Amino acid sequence: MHELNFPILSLITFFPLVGIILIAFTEREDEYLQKWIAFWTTLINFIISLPLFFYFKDTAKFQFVEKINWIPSFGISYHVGIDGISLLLVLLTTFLCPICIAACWSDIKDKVKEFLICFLFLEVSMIGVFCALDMFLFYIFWELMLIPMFLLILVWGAPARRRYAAIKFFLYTMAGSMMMLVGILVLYFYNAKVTGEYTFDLLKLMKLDLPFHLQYWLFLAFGIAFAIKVPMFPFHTWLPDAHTEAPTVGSVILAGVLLKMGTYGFVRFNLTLFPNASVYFMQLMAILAIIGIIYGAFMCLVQKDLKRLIAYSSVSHLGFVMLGVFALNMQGLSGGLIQMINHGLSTGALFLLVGMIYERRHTRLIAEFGGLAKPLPMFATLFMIVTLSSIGLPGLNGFIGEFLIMVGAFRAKWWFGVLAATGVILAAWYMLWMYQRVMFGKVTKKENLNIKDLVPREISLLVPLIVFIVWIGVHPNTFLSKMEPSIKQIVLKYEKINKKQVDMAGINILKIIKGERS
Amino acid sequence: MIPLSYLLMLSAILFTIGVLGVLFKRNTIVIFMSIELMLNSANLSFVAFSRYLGNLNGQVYVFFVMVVAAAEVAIGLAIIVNMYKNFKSISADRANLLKW
Amino acid sequence: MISGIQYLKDSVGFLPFLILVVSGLIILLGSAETARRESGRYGSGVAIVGTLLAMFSLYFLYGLKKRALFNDMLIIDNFSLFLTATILIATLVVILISRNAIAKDGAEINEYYMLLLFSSAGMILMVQSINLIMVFLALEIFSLGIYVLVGITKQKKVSTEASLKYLLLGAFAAAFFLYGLTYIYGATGTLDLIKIAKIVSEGQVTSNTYLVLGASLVLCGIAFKIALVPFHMWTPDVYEGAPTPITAYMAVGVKAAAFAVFIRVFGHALPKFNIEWNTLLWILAVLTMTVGNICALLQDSLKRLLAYSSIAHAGYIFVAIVAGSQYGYGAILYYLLVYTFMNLGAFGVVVYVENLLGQKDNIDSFKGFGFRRPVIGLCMAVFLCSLMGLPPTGGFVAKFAVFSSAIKAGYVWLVIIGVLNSAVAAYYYLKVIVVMYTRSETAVEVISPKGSIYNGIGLIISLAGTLMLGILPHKVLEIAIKAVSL
Amino acid sequence: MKYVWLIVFFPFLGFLINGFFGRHFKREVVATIAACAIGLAFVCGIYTLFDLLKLPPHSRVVEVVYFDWIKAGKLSIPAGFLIDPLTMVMVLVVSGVSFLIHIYAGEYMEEDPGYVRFFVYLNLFVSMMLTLVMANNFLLMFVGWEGVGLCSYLLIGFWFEKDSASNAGKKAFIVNRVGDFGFLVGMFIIFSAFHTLNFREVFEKAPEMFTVGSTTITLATLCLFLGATGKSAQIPLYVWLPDAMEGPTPVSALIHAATMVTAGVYMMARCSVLYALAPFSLGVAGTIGALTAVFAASMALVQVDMKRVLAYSTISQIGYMVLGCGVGAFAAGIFHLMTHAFFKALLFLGAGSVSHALAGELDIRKMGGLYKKLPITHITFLSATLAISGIIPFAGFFSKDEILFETFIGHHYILYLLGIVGALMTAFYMFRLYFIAFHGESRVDPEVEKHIHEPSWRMALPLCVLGILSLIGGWIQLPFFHNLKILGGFLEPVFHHAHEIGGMEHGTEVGMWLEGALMALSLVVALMGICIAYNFYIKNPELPKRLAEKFVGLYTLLFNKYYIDELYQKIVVRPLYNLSLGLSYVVDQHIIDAAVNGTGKGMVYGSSLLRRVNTGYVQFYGLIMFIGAVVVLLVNIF
Repeated sequence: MHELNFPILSLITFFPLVGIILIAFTEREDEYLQKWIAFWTTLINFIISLPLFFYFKDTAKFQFVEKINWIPSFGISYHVGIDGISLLLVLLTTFLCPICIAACWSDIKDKVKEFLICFLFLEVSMIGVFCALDMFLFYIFWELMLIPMFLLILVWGAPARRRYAAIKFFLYTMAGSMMMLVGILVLYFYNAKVTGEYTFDLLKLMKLDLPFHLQYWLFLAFGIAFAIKVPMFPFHTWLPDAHTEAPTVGSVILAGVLLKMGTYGFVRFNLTLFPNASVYFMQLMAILAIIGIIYGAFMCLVQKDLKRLIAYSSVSHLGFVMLGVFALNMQGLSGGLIQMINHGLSTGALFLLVGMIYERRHTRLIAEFGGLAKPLPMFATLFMIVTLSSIGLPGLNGFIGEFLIMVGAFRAKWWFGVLAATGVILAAWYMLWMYQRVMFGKVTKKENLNIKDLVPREISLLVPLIVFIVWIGVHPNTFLSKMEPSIKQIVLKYEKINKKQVDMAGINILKIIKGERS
Repeated sequence: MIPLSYLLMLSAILFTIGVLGVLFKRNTIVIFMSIELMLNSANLSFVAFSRYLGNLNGQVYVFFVMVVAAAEVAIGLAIIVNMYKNFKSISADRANLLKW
Repeated sequence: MISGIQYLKDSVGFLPFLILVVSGLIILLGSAETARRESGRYGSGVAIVGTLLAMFSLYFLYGLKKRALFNDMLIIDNFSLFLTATILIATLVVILISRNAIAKDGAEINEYYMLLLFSSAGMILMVQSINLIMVFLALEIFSLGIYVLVGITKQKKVSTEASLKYLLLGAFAAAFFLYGLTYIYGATGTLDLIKIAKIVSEGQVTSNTYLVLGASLVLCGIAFKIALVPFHMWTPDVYEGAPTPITAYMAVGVKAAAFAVFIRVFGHALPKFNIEWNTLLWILAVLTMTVGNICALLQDSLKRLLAYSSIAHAGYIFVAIVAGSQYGYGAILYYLLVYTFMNLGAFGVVVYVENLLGQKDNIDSFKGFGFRRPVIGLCMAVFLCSLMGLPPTGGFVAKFAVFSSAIKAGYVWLVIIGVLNSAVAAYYYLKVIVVMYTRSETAVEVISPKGSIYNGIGLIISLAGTLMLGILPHKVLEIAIKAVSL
Repeated sequence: MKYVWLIVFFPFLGFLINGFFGRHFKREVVATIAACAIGLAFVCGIYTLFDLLKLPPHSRVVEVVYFDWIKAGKLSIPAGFLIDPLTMVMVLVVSGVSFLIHIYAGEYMEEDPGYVRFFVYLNLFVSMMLTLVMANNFLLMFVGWEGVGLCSYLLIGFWFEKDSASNAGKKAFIVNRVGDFGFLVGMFIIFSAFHTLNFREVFEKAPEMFTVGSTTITLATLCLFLGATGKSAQIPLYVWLPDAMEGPTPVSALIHAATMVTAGVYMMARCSVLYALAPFSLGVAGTIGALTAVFAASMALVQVDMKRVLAYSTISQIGYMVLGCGVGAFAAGIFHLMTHAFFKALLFLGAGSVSHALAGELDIRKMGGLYKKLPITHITFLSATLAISGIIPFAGFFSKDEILFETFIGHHYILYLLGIVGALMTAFYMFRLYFIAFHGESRVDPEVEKHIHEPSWRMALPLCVLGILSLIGGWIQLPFFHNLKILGGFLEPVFHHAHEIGGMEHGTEVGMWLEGALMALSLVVALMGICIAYNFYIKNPELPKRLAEKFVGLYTLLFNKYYIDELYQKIVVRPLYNLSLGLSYVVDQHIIDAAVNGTGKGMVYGSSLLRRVNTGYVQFYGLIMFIGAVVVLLVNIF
């Protein structure tokens, strides 16, 4: 299979801009035209991105690479490329976007134009984040994503607390990423000091091996940004608010893609740049992840608001992802990566479904529903499938991810695996209970009696998701095989590292922090 | 001849008086005069230094400063008059609309 | 002793200054004719032409090898040219956004532009001068102009009050500055920065105490102009009271000029202090950032908010001063340029809104603005993002450059405080965006529905600048860094 | 044998067809499609069996691998099927019984609005069950394992408008999940020990890598056993099964009697090698099994709901199977599994046809004297009852007796005793049920009484077939004559590893007389039970009441099933829920989020203080500046 010899990644990244321009020139009134434009833009973008998958060679090195000098005086270049880790995430993004547009068809009523522009802009930044191989570029896309998402929540969110949610989301993320900026700069100048070359190029920075104390701090600096984004346990409170207030599409894209930026960041930067620190922090991160899994599940049990519940379930699921990533072995990492995709699909679908009943009933309170399975058989079926996928039923995608993660975790430390497995029980509990309260029993509220079942549009935008949910469940190798080489490369790094020494170094650092300078 | 330090001391004292005037007098005119005082104390030390160092630059600078001072007074008085028009008073602490 | 020919030669380098002054005088003389007095069309017209000419004249000076003028009073080098350009851009935009903003306040409209030109001339003089007494003179020239400009709306109490405060404190600070000069003179026997640098480096100072004394007082004097905490107290009041375009002008121009002097004095003439006083400067920077941001959080008046934000920005810039190094100073120049664009842009929108709703700079008057005027709302959003330091705007690159210079010099903690500050700052900028994009239930009464074309042009210029410097910063950045090598 | 995938595929096909297009078909068509799907599976099963029999006994293990399912580093899981005698037995039992039940359900569910849905689920269930028994590795087995769990969840909650039903469904799934947790952990242990999950590889490596009683294997097997207790409703996880009776009766017959609930036993048999390596686990299994047998039986004594009685009896019967595996008599366990599938399915179907006749009535106190009105049902029910009570020559007798026999000669005398007691109780409560329902004077309310009717052939046929099976089903494994132990001989190759390791060569060293004596004993016990029942419910029906009043405490205790459900509610469910309430209120809202918002609030407060410094008095500003200047001076000079 020959290399594609045109800048496909840039094309994918910036293609939505075309849509933005077209939409900008349309009359404010004809919203359908705008929606169609947006839809086709995103769909075509997805189609364009498919070759990535087929031309992707199963090797560890970056592919479809483009490199153009941008700010040479700082050694900043426009450098993009993907490997097994980012490939699927890029595809996931391009795949979810048309679905989101289709979903907002009846959801977004006012200011459609601005909405679509915001959204397409968001897509640009998201794809950019996954493609960027230059730290500066990465950071730019990373921050770029803030404003449109902020506006999505602020302008089209649920009136109640959207200001609070939007600002919380923005400031929280920004505070984190600022730390990352510092980290990037330190790394940059350290590299300059050692190699004498001023560059933000990730591939070059990967080559240098940092002294442990530097790794230690940089890990924290990057880690805080990503941990907030994921979100890991203590930093998760922005998520429920953001999810609850955001419009359906916002939630979908937030859960589907934005959260993955955090986990992706961990894999791409922390793991590859600071291996010793990663080993040193492995335990801490894993424990936080496990707390996230169980804690998130507990939170789900007591939520009254569907979206909030799903939001907390994301906390739990991403706990799994983080656990897998920091198992630092083949199974864990592949599980983590595949689970990112799974979570994107299933939670995305869940938010879509919730959005659909929200459109019909204008409430998300579980208490308001009950017995919906009778008036909405189709909805019930799809909802059930997605629910099952998110509680990790074998044969559906969720299971593959969770199983691999737990195996990996178990091999890293047996009790990681065992504790994580309890999450599986809890997941069944809260999800099925939620499903029961919404779907089963007699129809109590009369508003629920005469609500319409899904229309073809809604079904047709859920079906693709479900297709992939099943596909990954039945034949995950299609995707695992793509990411395997890249993961292997990372894992090899870790087989060399001597845990003992790392711990010793860590202890010294702690001494230094305590002020016992030697 | 008088040692430099005396002159500097004198100018310092003048400067301080000026500062105190600025800080504690209420009448803007007086405040303004105190500022002039500060400028003149600077002039004094210029002259003193130029005498001491034996180059004339210092003395030349003094002329610059005088001109500036004059210009400042011109503007200053204009503004003070305008203040009087608006506030019916030239007491510095009457101008207290803008705060926090 | 040099010949008249020499003077003529020199005055080529002096061209921008001369052009501004001359056009100022033209306005003055021309506006004697009463027919021209009412609408500012005449004054602004001349002013715009003058500024453009001045810019054009830079084209000749650029690439001219650097040389001192008027026996070492002034200097033509890339540094001064860069800042001159910055100041001229500022002037131009200010003039543009002043159209029909000032006229309503019954100001002496032509004199307004004249003074504006004179002040700009003063600033240019300041960035060009390499002799401290010239610095003092330039300082006074533009200060005097601005004292009047601040109070130019005579009938308005606030404006008068603002000008009074600025006058008193400004003169006060100037006195400190001058007094400082005397001691530097006493220590070195000259006020020529190049000579001073030489003398100090060779250690031929008569008394180091004098030098320290002088330098400290000079520091205070300049600190006042760039509004470092605790010399910032005047800023919010004056900014709030002054006519909005002038606020913008002060925030941008004065800062540029003052930082130029700071770099010339402490960067090149007396670099040793930059090292000896490191801790002090460090503290000043932190104080300035933090106080500025914290105070801004609760402001309802947008002008006052931007005033505090400008203090905070001074703090960010000062981080680079702490870092020292050519790279840092280059970053400062770049920052100043970007700041000019984004800040003027923001103020331009404020002016626009004021024209729209009468003199209201309260944040609430922005309610739903983003929906009523989508395009200008978007501009505002961009400017605010830039002030926040978000990519892909100039603000980000500038902040990036400044902080990176500090990290390069090893001030990691300073930078961490800086970035945390900018996270805090994000809150109040966001507040504005939030207000802009929340629907207003009550329909706001609009005084003049159409904004002026000039205002529009002003906004376009600043928008273009902000984005251009954010997306393709490369060339300008290099120029800035090169410019610093005096 | 590449074609074996068809066995799983046909039911799945049925699932797909009905699932997608069922809505548009007539009911008969749906039922036919569903039944045919299973039928075809059964036929394929038979065909496979003959293929298998062609091979010499000890090479009757065929593994068919289709594709690489999951691959990540060392973990590589090819999806495929493992065909050996054990599998075949299960396949035939499952497909056979479910075929009959499909026919039965075709009529039974006639009036139900969710007709299509029912058959969709049922087909899915069968395909999943077949996956479970044919899987060639733990993970694929787990797929089936959870798959059947899902179907049972869906079918228990089939009448989802009844809260009790949907609750029961949820309960079943979650309790099973607890078991699956064990299964998962077991798999992790096995994987990290063997770096594979493939049955054959694991079972081949195990004896070489580990000695008998090694910790790893013990732990692994215990975890797996936890899974088994979940699926097969053993102590402590049996609680879901009685509630599962909320589902339609055919479901109870198929899933909660014949097939799914025995999955745990199958799994243990499948892992016989591992269990043989872990005597401790075997001990645990045996004990649990015996205890469950008695415990559940005791609860069955006083239940009045027909299906609930059967449910408890199921639990107790599975207890016997587990006991069988526990004492290392895996073949016996499987044997009982098979016979139990026949007669228990039959019992449920009988109960079904009774309730069908009585317009859904299942409370035995409202029955009586049905034997005249429902002859077929009565006869078949009787044969099943005899079978389960262990009356020679009915199927149940041979299988149960073999288990007890093995238990005895394995020197587990206490367990044996428990088994005997269980047998006694079983005979008693089954005949209690039988007598009350079919004899004595009718207590059916006349309204219903009018149109009691025998069901049509579609329901009758399965009854008869199963009736016959529960008579003759046991004859393929006769005592005494070792050459007539057909089933045992057939299964031997599967278990001989286990036997070698366990060092148990059964039935040889003990004399005929012992075997005979034990048989006699259990027979006597069974008869005794029947007599008591007869005495209580036919001769003098007041006796039970008086006894109940006499031992009122015991009675209520039994009647309320030892309050186990309430206990679980109190010590597990409630606390966890309250814990999460507490967490969300205290930790989430008032610690973490409060910290986040607090930072913001702090800033704002600071600002409200700091801005006050700008008093607006110009001279104050001057003062601040001056002080600043002085400070700068002092700092710099000194």
